[in-house]
Amino acid sequence: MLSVEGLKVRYGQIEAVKGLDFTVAQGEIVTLLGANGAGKTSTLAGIAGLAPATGMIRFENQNLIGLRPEDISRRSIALTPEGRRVFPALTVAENLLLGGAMHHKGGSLDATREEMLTLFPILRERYRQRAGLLSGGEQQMLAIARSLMSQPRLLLLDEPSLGLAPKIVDEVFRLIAGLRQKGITILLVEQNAVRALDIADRGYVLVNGRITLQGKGRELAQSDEVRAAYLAA
Amino acid sequence: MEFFIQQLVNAISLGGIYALLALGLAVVFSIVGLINFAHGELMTVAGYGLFFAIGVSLGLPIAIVVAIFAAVAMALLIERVAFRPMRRADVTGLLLTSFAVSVILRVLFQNGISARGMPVPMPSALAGSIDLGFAHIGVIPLLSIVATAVSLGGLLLFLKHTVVGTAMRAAAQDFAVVRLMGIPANRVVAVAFAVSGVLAGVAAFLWVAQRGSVDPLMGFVPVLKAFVAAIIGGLGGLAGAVAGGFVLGFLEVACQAFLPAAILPYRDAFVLGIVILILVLRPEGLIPAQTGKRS
Amino acid sequence: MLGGLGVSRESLISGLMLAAIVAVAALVTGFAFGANGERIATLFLIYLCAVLSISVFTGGSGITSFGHAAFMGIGAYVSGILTMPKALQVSALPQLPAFLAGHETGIVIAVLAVAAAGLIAGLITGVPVARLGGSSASIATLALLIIVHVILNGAREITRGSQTFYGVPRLTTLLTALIFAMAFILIARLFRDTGPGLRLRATRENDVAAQACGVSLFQVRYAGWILSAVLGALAGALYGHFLGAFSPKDFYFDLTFLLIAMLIVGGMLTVTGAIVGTALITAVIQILRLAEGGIDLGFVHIPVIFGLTQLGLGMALLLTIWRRPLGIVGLQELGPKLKALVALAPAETPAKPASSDKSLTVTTLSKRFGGLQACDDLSFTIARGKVTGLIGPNGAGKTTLVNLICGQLKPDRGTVMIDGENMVGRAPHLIAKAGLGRTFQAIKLFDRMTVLENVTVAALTIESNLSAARNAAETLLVRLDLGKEAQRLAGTLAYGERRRLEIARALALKPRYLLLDEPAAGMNPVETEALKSMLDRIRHDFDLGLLVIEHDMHLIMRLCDHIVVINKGQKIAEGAPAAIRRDPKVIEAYIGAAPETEIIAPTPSTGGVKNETAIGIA
Amino acid sequence: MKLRLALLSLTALGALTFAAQAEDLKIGLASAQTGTLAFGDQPSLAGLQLAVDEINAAGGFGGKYKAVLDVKDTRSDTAATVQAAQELVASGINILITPCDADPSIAAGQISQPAKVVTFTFCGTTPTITSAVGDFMFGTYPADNAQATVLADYAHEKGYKTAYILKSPDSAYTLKLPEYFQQVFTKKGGTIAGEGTYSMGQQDFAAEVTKIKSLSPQPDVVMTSAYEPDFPAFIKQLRAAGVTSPVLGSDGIDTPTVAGLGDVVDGVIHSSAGLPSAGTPLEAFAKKFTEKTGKPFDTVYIANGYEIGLIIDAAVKAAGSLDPQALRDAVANLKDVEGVTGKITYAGTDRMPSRDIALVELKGGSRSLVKTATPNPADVPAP
Repeated sequence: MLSVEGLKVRYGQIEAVKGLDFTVAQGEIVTLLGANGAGKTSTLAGIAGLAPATGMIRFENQNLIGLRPEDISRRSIALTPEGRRVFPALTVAENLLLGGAMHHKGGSLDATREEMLTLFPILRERYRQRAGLLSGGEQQMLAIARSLMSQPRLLLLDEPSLGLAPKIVDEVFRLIAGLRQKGITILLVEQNAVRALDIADRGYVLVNGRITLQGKGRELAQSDEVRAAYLAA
Repeated sequence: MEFFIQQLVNAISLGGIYALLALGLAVVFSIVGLINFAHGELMTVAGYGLFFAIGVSLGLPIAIVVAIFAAVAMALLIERVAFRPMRRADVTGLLLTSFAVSVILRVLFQNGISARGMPVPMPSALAGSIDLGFAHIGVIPLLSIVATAVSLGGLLLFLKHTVVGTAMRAAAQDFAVVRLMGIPANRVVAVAFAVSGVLAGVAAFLWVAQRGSVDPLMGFVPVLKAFVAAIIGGLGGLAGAVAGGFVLGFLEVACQAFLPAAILPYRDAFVLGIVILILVLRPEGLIPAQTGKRS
Repeated sequence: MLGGLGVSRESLISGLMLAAIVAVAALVTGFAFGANGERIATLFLIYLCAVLSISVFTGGSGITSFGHAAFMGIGAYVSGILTMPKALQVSALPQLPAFLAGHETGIVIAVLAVAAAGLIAGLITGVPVARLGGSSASIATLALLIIVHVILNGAREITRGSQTFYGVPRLTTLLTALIFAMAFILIARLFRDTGPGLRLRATRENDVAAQACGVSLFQVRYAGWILSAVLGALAGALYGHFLGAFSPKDFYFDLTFLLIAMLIVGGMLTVTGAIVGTALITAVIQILRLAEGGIDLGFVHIPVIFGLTQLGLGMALLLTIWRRPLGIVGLQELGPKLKALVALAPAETPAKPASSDKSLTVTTLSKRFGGLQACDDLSFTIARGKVTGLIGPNGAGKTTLVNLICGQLKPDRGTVMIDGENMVGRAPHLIAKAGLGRTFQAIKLFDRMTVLENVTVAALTIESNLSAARNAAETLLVRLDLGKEAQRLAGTLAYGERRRLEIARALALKPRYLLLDEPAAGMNPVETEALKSMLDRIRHDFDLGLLVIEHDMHLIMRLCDHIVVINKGQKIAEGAPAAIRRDPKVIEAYIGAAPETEIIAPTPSTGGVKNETAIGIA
Repeated sequence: MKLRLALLSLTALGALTFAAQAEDLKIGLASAQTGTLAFGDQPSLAGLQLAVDEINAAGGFGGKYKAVLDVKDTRSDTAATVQAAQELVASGINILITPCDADPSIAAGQISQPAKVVTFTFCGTTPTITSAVGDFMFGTYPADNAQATVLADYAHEKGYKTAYILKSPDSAYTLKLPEYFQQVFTKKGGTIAGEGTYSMGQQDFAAEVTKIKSLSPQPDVVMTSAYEPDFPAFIKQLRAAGVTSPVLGSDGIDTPTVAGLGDVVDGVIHSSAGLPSAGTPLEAFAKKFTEKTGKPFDTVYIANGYEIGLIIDAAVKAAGSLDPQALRDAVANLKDVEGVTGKITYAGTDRMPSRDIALVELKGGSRSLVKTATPNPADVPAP
């Protein structure tokens, strides 16, 4: 579904991603692991069109390089950015509306919104509240729901567990696992390797902008090399 | 008492016009970081629209539509031609760009239309006053208040209840994420300029109804007022712009009406002095803009 | 020799060259083209003075000033009132307050009074401008322009309000304008390379890094603003005595627009740019003026377009901002090319003082942002001569901690002691001066300054004068293998060199502690290895306590004597590298723990969606 | 390199200066073709241009000198006026023409006076304009104190007892003309019911108008010398507030903009240099102007500009040469020059010409003549 070849992402002088090759097949959860600064977020930003990227990003046989973020979104790819980035002064309802505004015709928007409120009951409770008043976990739910409003075929999730209490983290991961059941392909960037590999089909380990290791989720979880990548152990 | 009520009406109507103007600046600033000094020229264009439409006897309602349309068209044109290529410039670069655009437009008006003022006769119904029993109130100030209220209400509805309006509010907080939602950046920016054009058009109608003529330089004074009002309110915040506009209007009318004659020549200095005082107490303005902007 | 005066030989030569070129150009124009040539040359020199006055501040600080026309207005009116013949004053300004009336001073006294007026105006208006910085400061200068205009208009007894103020003696000749212009060129050119000028330019390039080099943003901006206000008032007096009659409108938007266009088109970062821009725009205006009334070229008739000059100015400004934001000249001053430092200044190894009991100690440091406890009761010690590593996963609070230590943030509670002195509450530049150097996660160099200037800015914080600072900087550069690059712009260095330069700059503060924020980020293994050996070396040579924040665990484990691990704002472990690596809490923080409740992939989510196809499968 | 470019440009500039022959009469105009004074300067220039074309075609000024116009736009800005005057004087003009306002005219005159260049202001009317500059400076339009006297006489005749004065200290014209009116009006027995000030370009007259409205009883007449864009704003807001007192204005509102305001200005009476009513020479001129230029004759400033051409022609004829001193003396001694609005005389004046003043009433978008008057010199206040 998604195949990335020789992806480079550069911010000014720093080349954050130095030539990545990886693929994500239809229906998979694939995770990119690695320590801070390894280039995970930059990779997602490159795919979503937020950062200048070179190389090849093929999505359903179309090259995404050079497209604007809005064009990429309309090709059914959604990114839930790191730090959630909900619109704090807008209500939950308005946040959801914007997520799907460009992707629906007629009444299907309402139907999708209803699905989201069913999937995330907490958002129904908070429906008329400003997003800035939500707790971190609620904001993360909202951010994911907002991405799902566009009915993406590929969801890019950036550090969904960051800054959340362990219990909420469980909930978030359970949810991600559930999304795959609904046919959404997921590329997950996560620092919490154990959790990520627990639900992922496959994983890639990034060190310093390059892939150093790849494998099946559970296998990778057992590998000492993952530990080495994080802790140089 | 009547004197007081009349001055109050004056203050509300003047403040309303300033609020529309400041709002026009704030709508664009909140999204692209541009303080558009060419906003005054949008008013001038709208004024010429009125002049030509009334000149061919189109009737006032249609003339107003023509005026607003002219301002919107000009707003979209300068966005496309001048500001879009500069979008990566910083606030100062954009400000300078808008100065240049404003100067160029003025020269074009002077040579393309006329360097002299043009009369814009209004129906005599507008020249009257209404006896409310306790006070005589001019039709134009009343009209200003109504038009301001309608415009502000309309803008509020637009921002709250349309997708693109919601997207504009979101873009003021985090433009990158708005684009991630598949909403085209260019369209949001263009709509922001169009909205500022509508506001300039309405303000221009009220302004011209008051002054009776249009000339190439007429946009300069209102844009300065708008700038001051926007600063008072907190640059970039829409609620702040409205508040700033009314504060400025009230200050000006109060100073004009109540300052002793000896100090009256310093009225503008007085008003700006109070403005500075407000800013000393609240450096971010009365209602600071909320931005969750990230790079 | 000149260094002792705070002036380098190169900048003096450069200034003299520029002044000479301007003098020749102005004199040739002035004498070759008759009375109009003289008028144009004089006007050019006056505009040049005005543009240079803006350039001193704007070129230095990067804050575009829209307010200098106001200073010019102040200068013109002050000098006009003082020098006006008594008889004329009585008829032109009958209501002039007594203390201002009837002085009819000579021009010298008037010039001194103008400088004093500029000084006072600068002192008052500089406070908000220097405090704000950035675009907000620009907007403040715009407000200043409007306010001064309103006051000049309102002060009818003194300025005749918006009516024309006439009767000012026309004293500005080509020669006087030339003398002023040459002085202005020298002042502006030399100021750039003096201590305050260098520091001001550093704030332009990066204000946070400048603070870390011990620069007080407020002080240098304030000083630059005041100097430029004085120059602006003087330029205004020059202009006033050229015109002989003017009104407040003449010191308002049109003049501002003209001067800013000159500055931007030429390039606001250099004195050369100011000169080129002024010359070019003056020439363009004079040519356009000829065409303004319409020209019949025989084969084609250009119609009358009044305002053609304004049109030309606007287009020139737009084109410059669009195509060449740095202006025609860009970064390079005209002047002698500087040579690289070739093995000068013997790199003496400083005696290594014994300092075992000195330390940087953080005690119970806490900071909360809204609902987030970013730093929670953190305590640890960085010993001199040792390397301490600070690690923790994303979002652990490392950046907040660094900002607390360096003074960018104020803690809610706790202390940061450097060798027994509490740093809490001190401004960042004072903490830098007290002995804490730092580098940044995303390298923050003064990109559009030379390598040598980058280090000199920091050295100025502790050295008594510019030449001592320059010597210290040269010595450091040679020691860190950057001697050959000394005259290159920092922005043109390769990545590894940039990292080294940032460290060299921090070392120029002669710090006792050095904080390195992800020094190996973006480096390849070879570069990382070189970095490690350099850090090992400098910590010994300079007797430094190093605090290294880093994600490259290979580097951290091999470099550090001691590691502090934080997560979610709290210290979760501390100790030697080997112990840290085995600590289960660390492993959990980094790699993650198993879920509290088992997740089996196909389990439905908490929401319990009944309909499997609920989320649209496209 | 850029400096070389600048020098090259200047060389080109030198080469282009100027096509005029030594035998030509060079008339330089430091004139406000854009900005707030364009309302007076643009039509004045159109009139002057017509005169120059006609006189050139008929053999030249004084029968022998072809006139060349060099027009510099001053953007209604003092500094630009000064610079334009310097430029023109340096290029060797014989006659300088300055904008339609006293201030820039005085500023420019201070450049031309020492160079002994005869200088006319297009329609600056402040009577002190000539004494502030010197003996080479000439006015052309009826002076403020003369206009004010005719207006006050008219108010007196109409039986107005109380007047409200609106003035602006921003220019001599808007300040002094109402004050002259006040002097004459009170001398003839009227009283001032109140006075207000405004800033030029202030747009909002609500506070001023409210003050007038609150006067009890309402003043018999409101007098102001506000012009564009202030007068239209003021009159609209005054009428909108329900104030019905008659309004007297001065020559600054003799423009199509004010006439085009519609019924709101009906009944406004103002002073002017003349009105093209049926059968007058001015009507014939108006027709000729429209025929030759294709533009409407919409303001008397056109005629005034044309008359400046006639004055120069007469002076050159009398002087017989372009010698500055001779030319100046010739202008100063002109008597009964036959203009299109009437006879113009400089002899015996302080270089502000003596000529007829028309009082004009606005009605239904057009103007009608109330009367033509010459003020009694004894009534005219000293400048």
